[in-house]
Amino acid sequence: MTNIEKKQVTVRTQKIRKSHIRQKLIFFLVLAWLLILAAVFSDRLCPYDPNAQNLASAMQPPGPSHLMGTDTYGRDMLSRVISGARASIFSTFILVAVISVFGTAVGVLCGYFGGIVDSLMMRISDICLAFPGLVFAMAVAAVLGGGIQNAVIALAVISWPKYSRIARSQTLALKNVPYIHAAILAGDSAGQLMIRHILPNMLGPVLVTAMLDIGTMMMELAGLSFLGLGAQIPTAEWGSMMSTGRSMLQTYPWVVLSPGIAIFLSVVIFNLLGDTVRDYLDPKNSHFGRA
Amino acid sequence: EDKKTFVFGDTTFNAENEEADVNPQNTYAGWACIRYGIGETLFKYSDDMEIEPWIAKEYENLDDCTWKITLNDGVVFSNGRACDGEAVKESLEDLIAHHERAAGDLCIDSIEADGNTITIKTTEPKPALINYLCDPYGCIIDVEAGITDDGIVIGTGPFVATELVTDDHLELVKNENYWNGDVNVDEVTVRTISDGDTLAFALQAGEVNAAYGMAYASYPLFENEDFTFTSTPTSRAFYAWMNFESPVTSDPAVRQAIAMGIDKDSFVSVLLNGYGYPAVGAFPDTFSFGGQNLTTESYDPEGAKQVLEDAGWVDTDGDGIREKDGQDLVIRWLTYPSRQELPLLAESAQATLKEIGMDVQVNCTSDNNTIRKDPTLWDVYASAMVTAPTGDPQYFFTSCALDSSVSNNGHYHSDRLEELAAEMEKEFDTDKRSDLGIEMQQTVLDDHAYVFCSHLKMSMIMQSNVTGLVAHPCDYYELTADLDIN
Amino acid sequence: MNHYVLKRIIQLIPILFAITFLSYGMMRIAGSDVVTQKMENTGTVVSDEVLNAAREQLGLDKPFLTQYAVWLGKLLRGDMGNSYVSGKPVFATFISKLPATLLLTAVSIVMTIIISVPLGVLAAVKQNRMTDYVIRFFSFIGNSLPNFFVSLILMYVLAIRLRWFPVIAKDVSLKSVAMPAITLAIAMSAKYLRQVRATVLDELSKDYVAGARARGIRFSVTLWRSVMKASLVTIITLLMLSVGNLLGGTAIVESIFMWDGVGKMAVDAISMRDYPIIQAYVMWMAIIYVAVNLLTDLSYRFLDPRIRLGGDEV
Amino acid sequence: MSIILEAEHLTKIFRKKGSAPLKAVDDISFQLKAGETLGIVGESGSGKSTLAKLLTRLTDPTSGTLKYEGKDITMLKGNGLRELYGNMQMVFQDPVSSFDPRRTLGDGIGESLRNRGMKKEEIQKRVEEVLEQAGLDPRFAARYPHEVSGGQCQRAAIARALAVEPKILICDEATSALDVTIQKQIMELLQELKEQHGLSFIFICHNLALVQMFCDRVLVLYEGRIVESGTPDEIIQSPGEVYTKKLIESVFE
Amino acid sequence: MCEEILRYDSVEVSFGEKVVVSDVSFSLRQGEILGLVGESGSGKSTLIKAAMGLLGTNGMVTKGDILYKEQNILDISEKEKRRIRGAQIGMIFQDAGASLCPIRTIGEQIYESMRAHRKISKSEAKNHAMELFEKLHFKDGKRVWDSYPFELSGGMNQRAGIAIAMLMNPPILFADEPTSALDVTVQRQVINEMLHLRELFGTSIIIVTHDLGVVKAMADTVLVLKDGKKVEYGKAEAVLNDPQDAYTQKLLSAVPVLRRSVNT
Ligand SMILES: Nc1ncnc2c1ncn2[C@@H]1O[C@H](COP(=O)(O)OP(=O)(O)OP(=O)(O)O)[C@@H](O)[C@H]1O
Ligand SMILES: Nc1ncnc2c1ncn2[C@@H]1O[C@H](COP(=O)(O)OP(=O)(O)OP(=O)(O)O)[C@@H](O)[C@H]1O
Ligand SMILES: [Mg+2]
Ligand SMILES: [Mg+2]
Repeated sequence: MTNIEKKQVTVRTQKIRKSHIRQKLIFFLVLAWLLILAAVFSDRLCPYDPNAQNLASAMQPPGPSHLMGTDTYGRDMLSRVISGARASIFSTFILVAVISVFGTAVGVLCGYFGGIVDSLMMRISDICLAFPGLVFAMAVAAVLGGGIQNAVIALAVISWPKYSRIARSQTLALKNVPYIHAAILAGDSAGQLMIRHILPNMLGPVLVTAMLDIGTMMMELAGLSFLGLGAQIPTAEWGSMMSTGRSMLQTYPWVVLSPGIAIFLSVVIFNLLGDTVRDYLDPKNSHFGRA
Repeated sequence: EDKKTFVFGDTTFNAENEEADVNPQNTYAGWACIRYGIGETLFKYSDDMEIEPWIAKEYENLDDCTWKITLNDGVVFSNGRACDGEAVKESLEDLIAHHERAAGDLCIDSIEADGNTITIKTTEPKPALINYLCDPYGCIIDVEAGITDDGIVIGTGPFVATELVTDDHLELVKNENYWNGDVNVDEVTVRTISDGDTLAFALQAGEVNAAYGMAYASYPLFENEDFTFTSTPTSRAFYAWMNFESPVTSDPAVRQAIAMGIDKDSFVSVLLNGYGYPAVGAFPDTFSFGGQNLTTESYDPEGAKQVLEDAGWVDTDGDGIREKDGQDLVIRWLTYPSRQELPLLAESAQATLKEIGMDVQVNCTSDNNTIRKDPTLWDVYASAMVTAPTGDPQYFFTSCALDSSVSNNGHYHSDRLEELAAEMEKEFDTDKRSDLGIEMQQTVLDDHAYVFCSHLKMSMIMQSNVTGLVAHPCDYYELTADLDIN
Repeated sequence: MNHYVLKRIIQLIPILFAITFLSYGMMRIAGSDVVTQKMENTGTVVSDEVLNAAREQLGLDKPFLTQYAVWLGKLLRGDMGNSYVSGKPVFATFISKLPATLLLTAVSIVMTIIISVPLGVLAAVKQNRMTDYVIRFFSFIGNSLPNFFVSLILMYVLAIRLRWFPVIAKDVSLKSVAMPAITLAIAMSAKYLRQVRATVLDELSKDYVAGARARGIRFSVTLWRSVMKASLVTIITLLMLSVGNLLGGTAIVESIFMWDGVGKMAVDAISMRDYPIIQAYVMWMAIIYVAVNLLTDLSYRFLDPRIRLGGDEV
Repeated sequence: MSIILEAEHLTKIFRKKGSAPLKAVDDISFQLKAGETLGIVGESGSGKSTLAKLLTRLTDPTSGTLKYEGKDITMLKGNGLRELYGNMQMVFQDPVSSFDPRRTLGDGIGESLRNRGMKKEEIQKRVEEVLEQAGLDPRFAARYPHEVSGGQCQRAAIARALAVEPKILICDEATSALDVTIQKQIMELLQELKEQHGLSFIFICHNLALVQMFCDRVLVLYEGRIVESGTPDEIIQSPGEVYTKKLIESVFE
Repeated sequence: MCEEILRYDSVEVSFGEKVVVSDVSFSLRQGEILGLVGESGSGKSTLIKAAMGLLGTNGMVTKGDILYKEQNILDISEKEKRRIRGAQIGMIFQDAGASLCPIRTIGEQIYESMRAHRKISKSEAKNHAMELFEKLHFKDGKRVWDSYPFELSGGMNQRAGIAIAMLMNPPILFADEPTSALDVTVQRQVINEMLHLRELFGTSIIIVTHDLGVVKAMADTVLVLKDGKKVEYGKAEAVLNDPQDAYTQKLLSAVPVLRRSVNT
């Protein structure tokens, strides 16, 4: 039986897609970094002073001297879009950072300790979730007044429960994983356990959610700007630039499209980054060493 | 037979503007009552703001406190009831009983009706009584017919309100009994459209026949033969109040520099697309006591720099902002967003004042009314106010520039102004009042207590087949019997 | 079953209580009140005595908790007070505007489902192929356009250029609801189709899909009969979670399209600081949201036999 | 021989909303003598793992007491518990998931030492020592769990358990996730430890052959209860209970 | 033995660029039971998935042929493959519970599988199933039919899985570790049932396992895999009693044996 004749065998050429997850990850990370760098160094990158008005050259269409045209005040749109990166990206970053850190901390603590505090916090997060997002933010902003900080605070108040939910369910799941038991047997205290083992191992889902949230939060900030509860003049912030420029959609479209494109690009970059991180962390895509 | 239906889109007919309905007894809702042709007042203003007869034919000032008013014959309410002296008396008495401002403005002691004449006695001399009667709250309504829960009243105007949903729409039909000519349009819908862009789209799509209150940036869309504009200057002024308690703006040089550092002409021609008038004083040139009689600083950045330099405000640390005694020249500019011109003004002033070395920090908030009560929180307050709602100069000063003015939050005080105001209080002669008005304006201008930037050019835009819709300087005569669609 | 429903409803009581407290408290922290608010933009000059008298009349001078207790007591009797601005009963106003918003919400949810479920499933099935990339790209566009901007584009294209729909809603009809609903659906679908995709992908990677394949069952049959049914619970949960967002989103869209619903009412009320209206709005929206979620939970019991038959949830 | 671990009437009841309470461990009493190897067998779901978690205090019993060297440890918390873990350690069924995927094996092995305040160099030395004891090259300390094979990982897990020089080692199906060839190697390692260090073992397994080979005494668990106990040979040669018989009959040869 | 119905010819399988199975050839005759043994990751599952076309998007048979009744089943259309799957080659999964949709009843899924291959009414399908359940000594067939997978024990699920695979009466059955997810006590039943099947229908079976006891109990031939390569292939007794390859020897010596005097 062992001596089956070696005969001609069919050879099939591979048409298998390679998944370039790592390369993709690096690519989007670089793009995200560029965006952040642009936000940090926006002052130096602007061809003109973003707040310098020149009413004589208002409403100029895109051209060689103003690549994205000028707005009602004759300010250079390109410069405003670049300097808007700071307000837009930083405020969304801070917002997302605050809610993800706070929400995660609450979720981990609740998931780990359970009990009354857990039920209480979860009820509170239920309540926060129950309030219609933007309207609650509007009301908070109405209470605190306009301004981008207050808009950020308002959104933070209603947005953290998402993270605490994720963190809590992750913690509950992790609590039953053998390595956590092993760590308990190694004599880890609750704090050590949470910081050394639980937090690092749920970073993935939290990070992915945070990446995707950057786009969402940019939209919500834009919504608040539309209601007059966003950035203050003359701060260039993409959402409020779109909102103030919206009347010019038909007459001077570049005024509203320029920040729109900026929002689009950054949302796309962070969404794709989030997706890629998700793929990267997916155990099914075994790119960690041994298969 | 085709019915003529007219749809009017308006951004200002809403509760936020205190026009929740069309009941003249309800705060400012009388504006809607008169604007949309439901009610009429005894007298009205002509295009140059002179008093003209309307429901009333003439008046006689019997003595300081007694006025005799004769009504036109044949005036009827839309329900057919005759609008005689008795009806007017009831309407005014009801008004005084219910309206928050009317009683104080009119100081009516008693009204007597006799056929088509009424005699009004006031508790104190009221030189501007007839002007006050022209205020939209003075719309004569049929009190017997009452006011519906929705705030609908029966007036004498060319249109009759049939349905009203606050902040949404008002349905009107032609008043078949109109006393003052034929009404051309059968049905009118007034749509409240709070978003200016939506309004612009609606006009473009032909869903509204005429529009009031869209964004200036949308105007170019309609500057073609398919649409007609009707515009007129009004006494709504956009101006900045100086805070005399503030360490910065209490300095006359700073105030003067601000006055010289705001580019009113460019503001109007570029940011308002030309739909406005650079202002000199509180009142537009159409008034006899208007800006044509006054002098003040014009835009002069170099001059402003010099003024500041001379007063000791110098930029020593090279950051572009001047300082004096270690204090930066920071101007906290308080304003609010509900008038689209104000943020534009703030942002443009911010830039032009920066050039002369001032750091303007804008606080544009709908909470402005609270903030301005506390003089430590602001330096300049920019607002949009109708300075002469009654066509008379006194109102502006009594409401904001005198020691007794409730709104004088910047605590401006001028001995001269107080004197002139006292004089005005007693003056019945229109010409003399006008002269006093001019002098008082010049006084505040010389003190740089206010910087008047521009006057509103009220504009309505309509499809080119609409006729008879004409903007009026006092902002509240809009729909009339003349309105027609061809 | 009835027992379960009852239990769930009883559990809601503290949440509802907290909602009322927050709705009330939040508005009262505000710096300025309606009385001063009334002066805005009109240039009226009112003396402090008049202001204080007005405040007294509205009960704004009493301590906070007293005001809350009074308010709650009235609330339980179905009286939510009168609008500071219009003076009309809040509850009646709210109820009269609610149907419009519910219609808008319902239509946009239906649209969202129609757009995002098929696309999400398609993207999952064609994972990492061109179709998937194209669908995801469109979802990015949807995700990066602010609501107000989408509204303008739709008005321009659908109303001005194509003249399919009216710019402003004249009545509560399907034709009028189309544009605001599409606006809401665009943003919702963009987010939602990604979630559908993820859920379906997750489900597709389960063993039973391979099992069905090994039994020679057509993939489409497995997809629709098993995968979709199994994903439904997750999909519905996610959809219901986004109802909160949607209800918030209606505010802007309603005021742009002049859709006379509670969202527009809320935007107007917020700009006028009309507390009773804002309170009613925030509170009722929260209650509606909670109720919708309760219904969702209950509906699972019909969708998922594991829950219905009391099997253990892992 | 002295009794090192004693369980008295240990019971664990899981209550779940909507279903009857489940007695996962039902009134279990036994004694473990120093140096003894106690096997626990039973089908899936019979409560073996739950018992292991009770013994290691990873879950709290519903009732019953647990004594270590005569001391009641049923309610031990905090530092007391940490001290106990110096004497009692456990090896888990799935070796790879018993290490934190984000930390090196050396890190995991040294964790208990670090928690005991040992210095860095000492830890490193001890880690290398136990790795060698478990038959692994010391360089494995720098590897991540996914970078080593299942068998190697289980060796590292044993090394981790040994690091604190415990007196009792609880193995919850420590070999059933592994291939037979590797299983054999691990069993040899455990045998060696037993002989050289005099450790006491609780050996949870469902493979009767392994239990027979390795254990001094066996408990047969069924639905949370001990249905039979004795030496492996006694039980295998003449099972007293129907269930035990079934268990033995199912073995293929 | 009867005719050969399945043949693997120098099969090489790759995932991405990684070759996982290389140059494996063997054949299966009617009624034969082939035991596929080897350590974890040696490519056992891959080998049978290759024939079923279940290698996923990144897996592919890069060399060789798999012939079912002289037809090369690698290069046929998806539609034809679908006809073979289930009807010609059945498959039992390691965890049959997981291979069934959790939210549909066993009955629905049985009916669906049968429908995929021929026109049949629900009641006919049910009758068929009941018949088979009876033959397989299922106690409560009706209950199983109406149950959801989660309502059945692991053993019952596994037997239901076997029943579904058998209902189409395929000449070949692949069983990928059909017992390792089960309790020792249930294992025996499942194995007995599979043997029973062969008796009833003459089914050929490939059973993947790492339990040599199972192989001893049921296989006619044994194929030993290591690192994707064939190390030994031959008659079961021959391989198990007299292993030629060092690896097979090691494997056999590692199996713990229960010592007992009386065999029952
Ligand atoms: N945290 C828990 N909550 C509820 N029930 C549980 C929990 N842990 C275990 N059980 C139940 O307790 C019983 C005993 O489970 P246990 O894990 O101890 O069994 P086992 O003998 O270890 O089985 P296996 O051999 O499969 O590991 C099972 O019915 C299980 O479902
Ligand atoms: N979809 C896949 N993508 C990449 N590699 C895979 C995939 N499936 C299996 N492999 C690899 O192919 C090799 C053989 O896997 P296979 O599942 O056939 O092993 P096995 O012998 O069945 O092992 P076990 O006994 O653990 O089931 C392994 O190294 C595995 O990592
Ligand atoms: Mg277990
Ligand atoms: Mg396998």
